[in-house]
Amino acid sequence: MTTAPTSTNQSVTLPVEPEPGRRKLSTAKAMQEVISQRMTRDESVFVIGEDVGPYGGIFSSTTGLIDQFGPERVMDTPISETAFIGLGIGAAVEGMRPVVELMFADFFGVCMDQIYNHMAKIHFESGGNVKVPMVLMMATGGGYSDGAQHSQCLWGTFAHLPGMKVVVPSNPYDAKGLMAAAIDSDDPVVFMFHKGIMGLGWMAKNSRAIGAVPEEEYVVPIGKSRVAREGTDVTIVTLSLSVHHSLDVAEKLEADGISVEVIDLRSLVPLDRDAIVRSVTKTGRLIVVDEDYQSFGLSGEVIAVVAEHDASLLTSVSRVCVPDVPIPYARELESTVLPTPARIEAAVREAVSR
Amino acid sequence: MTTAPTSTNQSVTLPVEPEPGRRKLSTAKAMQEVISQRMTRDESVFVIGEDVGPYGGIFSSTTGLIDQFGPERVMDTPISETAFIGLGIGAAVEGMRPVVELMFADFFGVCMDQIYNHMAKIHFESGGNVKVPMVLMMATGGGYSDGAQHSQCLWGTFAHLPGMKVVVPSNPYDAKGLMAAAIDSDDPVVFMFHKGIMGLGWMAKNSRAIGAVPEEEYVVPIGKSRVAREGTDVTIVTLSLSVHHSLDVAEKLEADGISVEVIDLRSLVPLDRDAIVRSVTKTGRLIVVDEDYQSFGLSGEVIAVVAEHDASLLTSVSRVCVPDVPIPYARELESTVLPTPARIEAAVREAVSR
Amino acid sequence: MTLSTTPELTEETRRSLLNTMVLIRTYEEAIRREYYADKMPAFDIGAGLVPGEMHLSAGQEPVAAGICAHLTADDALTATHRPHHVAIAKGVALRPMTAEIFGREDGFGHGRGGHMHLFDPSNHFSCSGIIAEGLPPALGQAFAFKRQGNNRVAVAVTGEGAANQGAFHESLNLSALWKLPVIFVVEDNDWGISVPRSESTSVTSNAVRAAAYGMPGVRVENNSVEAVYAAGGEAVARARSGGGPTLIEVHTLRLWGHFEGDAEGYRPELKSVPDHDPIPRYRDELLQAGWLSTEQFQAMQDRAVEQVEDAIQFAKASPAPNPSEHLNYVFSEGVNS
Amino acid sequence: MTLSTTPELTEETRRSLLNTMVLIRTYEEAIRREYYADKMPAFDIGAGLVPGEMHLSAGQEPVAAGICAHLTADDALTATHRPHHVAIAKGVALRPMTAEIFGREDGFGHGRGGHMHLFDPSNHFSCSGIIAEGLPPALGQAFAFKRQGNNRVAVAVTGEGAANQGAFHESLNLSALWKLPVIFVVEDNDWGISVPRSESTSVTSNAVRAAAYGMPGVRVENNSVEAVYAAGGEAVARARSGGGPTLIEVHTLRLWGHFEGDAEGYRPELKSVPDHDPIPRYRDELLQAGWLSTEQFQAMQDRAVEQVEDAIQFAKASPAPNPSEHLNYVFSEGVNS
Ligand SMILES: Cc1ncc(C[n+]2csc(CCOP(=O)(O)OP(=O)(O)O)c2C)c(N)n1
Ligand SMILES: Cc1ncc(C[n+]2csc(CCOP(=O)(O)OP(=O)(O)O)c2C)c(N)n1
Ligand SMILES: [Mg+2]
Ligand SMILES: [Mg+2]
Repeated sequence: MTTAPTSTNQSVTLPVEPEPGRRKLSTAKAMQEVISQRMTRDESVFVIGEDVGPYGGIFSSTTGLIDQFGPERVMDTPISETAFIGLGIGAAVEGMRPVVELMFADFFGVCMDQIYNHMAKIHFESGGNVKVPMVLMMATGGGYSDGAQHSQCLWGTFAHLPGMKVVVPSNPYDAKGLMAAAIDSDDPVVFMFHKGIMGLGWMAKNSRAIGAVPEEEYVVPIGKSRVAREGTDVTIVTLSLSVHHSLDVAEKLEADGISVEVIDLRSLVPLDRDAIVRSVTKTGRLIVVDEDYQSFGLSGEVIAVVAEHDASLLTSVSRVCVPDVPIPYARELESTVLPTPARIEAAVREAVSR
Repeated sequence: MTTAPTSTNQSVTLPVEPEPGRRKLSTAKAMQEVISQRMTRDESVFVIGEDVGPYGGIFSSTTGLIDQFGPERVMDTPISETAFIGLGIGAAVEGMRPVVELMFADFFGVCMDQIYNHMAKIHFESGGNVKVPMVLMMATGGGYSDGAQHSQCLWGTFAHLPGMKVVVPSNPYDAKGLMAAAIDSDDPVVFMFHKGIMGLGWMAKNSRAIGAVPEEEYVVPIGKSRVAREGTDVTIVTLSLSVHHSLDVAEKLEADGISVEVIDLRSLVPLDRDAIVRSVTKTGRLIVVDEDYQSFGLSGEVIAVVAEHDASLLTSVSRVCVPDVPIPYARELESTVLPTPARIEAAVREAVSR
Repeated sequence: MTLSTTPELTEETRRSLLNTMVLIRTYEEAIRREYYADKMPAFDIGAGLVPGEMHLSAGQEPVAAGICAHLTADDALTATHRPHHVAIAKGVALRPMTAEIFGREDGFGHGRGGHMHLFDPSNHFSCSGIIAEGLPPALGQAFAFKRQGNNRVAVAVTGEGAANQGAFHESLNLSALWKLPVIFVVEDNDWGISVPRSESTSVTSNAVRAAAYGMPGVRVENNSVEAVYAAGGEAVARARSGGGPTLIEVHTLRLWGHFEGDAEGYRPELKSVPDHDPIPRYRDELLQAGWLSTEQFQAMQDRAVEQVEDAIQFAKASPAPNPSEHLNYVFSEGVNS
Repeated sequence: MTLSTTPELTEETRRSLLNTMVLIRTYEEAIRREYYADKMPAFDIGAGLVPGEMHLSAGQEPVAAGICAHLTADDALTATHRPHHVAIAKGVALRPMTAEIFGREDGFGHGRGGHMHLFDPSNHFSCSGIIAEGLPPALGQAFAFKRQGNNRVAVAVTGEGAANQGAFHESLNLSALWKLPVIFVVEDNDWGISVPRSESTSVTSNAVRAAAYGMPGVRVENNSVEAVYAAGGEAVARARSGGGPTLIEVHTLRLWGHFEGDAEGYRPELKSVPDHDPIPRYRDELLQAGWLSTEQFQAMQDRAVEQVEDAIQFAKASPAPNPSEHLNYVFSEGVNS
């Protein structure tokens, strides 16, 4: 518990969002790099999960770490998510800074009690006396026919339950800076990376999954969204892979004289409510694009935030989400339920036509 | 699977929402009665869970059933929620109609995979060829200092994930009729009863937790909300115990000339979107009262539903929910975070003052 | 290496076991071919006629053949992310199964399920991609059978990696306690993706874990189809006669990668793996003993190819699901949310 | 019934074990008194100075005393919904613990936690109300200790009902695999709420389940504090010296209801339960053997009452948490959502 910190973290403060520079990395490489940098600097950081060792993470989040830090600090676990996430919690309580991987967000159902009743509540129940500085990272999202149990986003599920920050980067730069902030955080952070933004060689990816990343360490503060593109006609509030789809659509529609602003939320908890309101105040039109299930989740919350501020900003509002149906396997069906560029484009055209 | 139904259900169709009559029951007794009636009529119905046998359910949902039907059809289970909920799924797949109790909704984290990846998805993944006619009932809610792990509502968590109906009765009449509909349903139904509406002798309760219930069987269709009280100035959209608090407030404010309409949702999935819009169209003011956590849940969804229909109906909108904090133990703190009558009243007064 | 053959087996049974294994292998090879056909040269998991993850079972045929030989279509079986071998051995029809793997309308799930979600109600066959979570539903099927008073059984198949999951423990305890007619089959192929058994499991045999539930446990070594057959026969007979559950662990072999596309950098002995292929081994044994002729084997193979290619043709000819029906099948009455 | 006393125990150790048990019982009786004080005549679970569920540990003192005698404040312990006895034996301060149970500002959690959520960082003590889910965090504490290269250990306490939960299995496997310095203590009080052990557990002793993980397992019969002490000493020594985890099951006794207010209609032998109370039994044994005088016992009791009543006074005098601070402590920096 808090009396026994083993952290050797020498950090003072890291630069906040420096210029990206010219070096390009995939999101996966950016994550590996920052975890490696933190592990170098802080003995209390370690990595556990299924296939995070020699395999390097099914989605390459940990490639190379075991070679650098050895099997004492990068450990493959049995398929026992409850046990090893709980192990992370206990180690964090004793002052370590675990980075624990849950391979797919879809697997939360076998270990959610440790996550939401323990990791997320111990700090509160202890009246602030016990901290759980832990990162729980996991892959999310579909689009490659992995079926109903391996394609879900589910960030709304985590964000609904209090006590954990929920971070969802969309690109390599943010992934590196947000992971640094997550490891530094004294609170538990759920770090959800979409497979489609990792820049994997074996999966179709958006070109923005590879981008400029500074070599030095820096942080992107958790809770601050980013204006991924400025625009004046419509605000798209979105996150993760859908940011890229939205930017693609925005670029395309520029030719038609439609100016789209794209807000990349970067985290659900904390939610940057001010930025949402600010943008919609400017454009007067809101579209929420979310690869999670539509109802009882992020999209409703974003709309409610604006409604509570000023409902007159919502004369044009719509959602492009997964329509409350499990993710189907067949490509023809899956692409119908996902928030594809085609659906986003249609929503924007519809919005500006009103 | 569907080829081997063992159901001996002789039902033709049950009456829909008959007159309540004069016989009064607690919600717990109404639930016991309808489960007993269905078990009598249909050999394929059985009850399993922790302490559902001689104890009769920690919140009296199954009292007396083991005496009537014996330990072959009413079975206590080990503390193995994943195993026994999965057992229910497999039995349902083979044509039985299990009523499975998860003692507290708060325990979903140890068994959510069976619930959301199996119970809720098998029908879809099988292209409609395999049905899972199962009821998963569970206690929800706080207000008696049971702390952060035993006081949660969590219906937003279930409702966000596709494939299960989510039913939340507020009173004995509805509990009986909705449970009949749930057992009859060919789809999985999550049946969430608030401890405070059960009419338990050992817990403070709202007087409406005991009410008129017909002795004969009937159904309350799943997916249809109820106007619990008509009014013209403000719409409160709510459910479960908060319906009673809202009605108490409405009665009180009548004296001040404030007319409050109270919509009892009765289910989250399906959500009666039309009724929400209809009422807000009439009153022009919306308050969502929800004992679940505020963000990324029911309250946002209700507001979004109205915004998508006509945002000009939302000039007065607010939420009375649990403010994204775990439920605290101390009474002084818990009553501050719960949607108490005092908070509801304040919200109504604020709404009509605008 | 010789197999421990079971003396009382008839030649016919032996050929039938081999035949099942050959059919499975033929199937997996064909799926593999189709899977890669339109993903090369740059492998893209989401591309091609068969997209998504693909977990094939080559090398594990003895488990499927040996266990399922004792089952009828009325018995239930739940499988894992690696389901084809047990599906085929259980008698699941190749055409709708293959159409589902191709994501077509004539598939078991009208393309909703895919390779990890095959549901054949007429065979009481199902599978799930979540580790060890296929076990609990098998308990419920067994429970229903027991209540029906017939002698049907349920088999739950899982990997050795999965035996460290909580659902495994809960399922074994509950089934033993309630004396449910279940057979738990653990396929120990030494690996859970890249994690060797020694780094996942604190004991060398999962059979010893049966004692923690007071149920019989047996470990079958050497990937021997006849030894699996023997152990399966005993366990199924026990379950049918009301004797409750049994745990069978089979030391088997994952001949290929965890999923297709797996470079297997973590498996140093990879090169020697094919030497342990159970099919040529068993074939040679039967040939040598005179229980099988080369002609018979050739006929088996021909028939397998015919069946498999027919199924693949069927799948390819089946239409894609209609995108406008993307909201179907969430609930039985059609409402969604 | 005689206890198997351990010859090498000093008189002092014996008295110290008894003393711990007496302190615990005194505490539980006082909490019970306070709990009911303002809930009668019509019992209302949410009313009174101590609201909510209340799981008391009377009868299970031998487990707490025998195990914790081997621990220091640097060792960790995770407890369950029934945490007071182990908290007290572990050395947790009564004042902030009691204030927390009363929901006061000076409680360990400033009133946020309550009786099932007591966190004492200086003693590395914690508890949780979710069955078996206290085990995994203990693994992490042990992991941290191991990494620190010291010889601290972690103890995870749980009930026999909890031993059927998946988290139990996963935790035992992982700790055995990684040779973590953990001691798993199963308190078998024959009941999980109203469900008798025979209806929850497929084996008669959880100690046999240790074999499923290749770890030593021992069952202590007869609720004997000295036998617990002996088993605990061995297990703690093993863990401290790098020998890995141990499973200890103690057959103990739930003297009262599952929670206060439990009418226990399901427990037919209820009337004979008090006859098995371990405290008078052990007291008489020590008196008879001349290891304890009546005066010494009286002094123990007096001191216990004094400590306990002091804690209760402290709790009652502590202010209620300030309702305006209801959003505090969600995150360390104060933001909530
Ligand atoms: C709960 C859960 N955790 C992790 C995974 C990811 N996963 C899929 S297969 C697999 C390995 C399974 O190993 P084993 O049980 O031995 O089966 P095998 O693949 O060897 O047949 C893992 C970890 C999953 N599907 N579900
Ligand atoms: C996951 C979960 N399921 C069910 C419960 C409800 N519950 C609380 S205590 C208890 C019985 C526990 O029995 P046991 O482990 O033997 O401990 P004991 O109460 O006898 O000390 C149950 C079922 C819970 N808290 N958590
Ligand atoms: Mg394996
Ligand atoms: Mg017990």
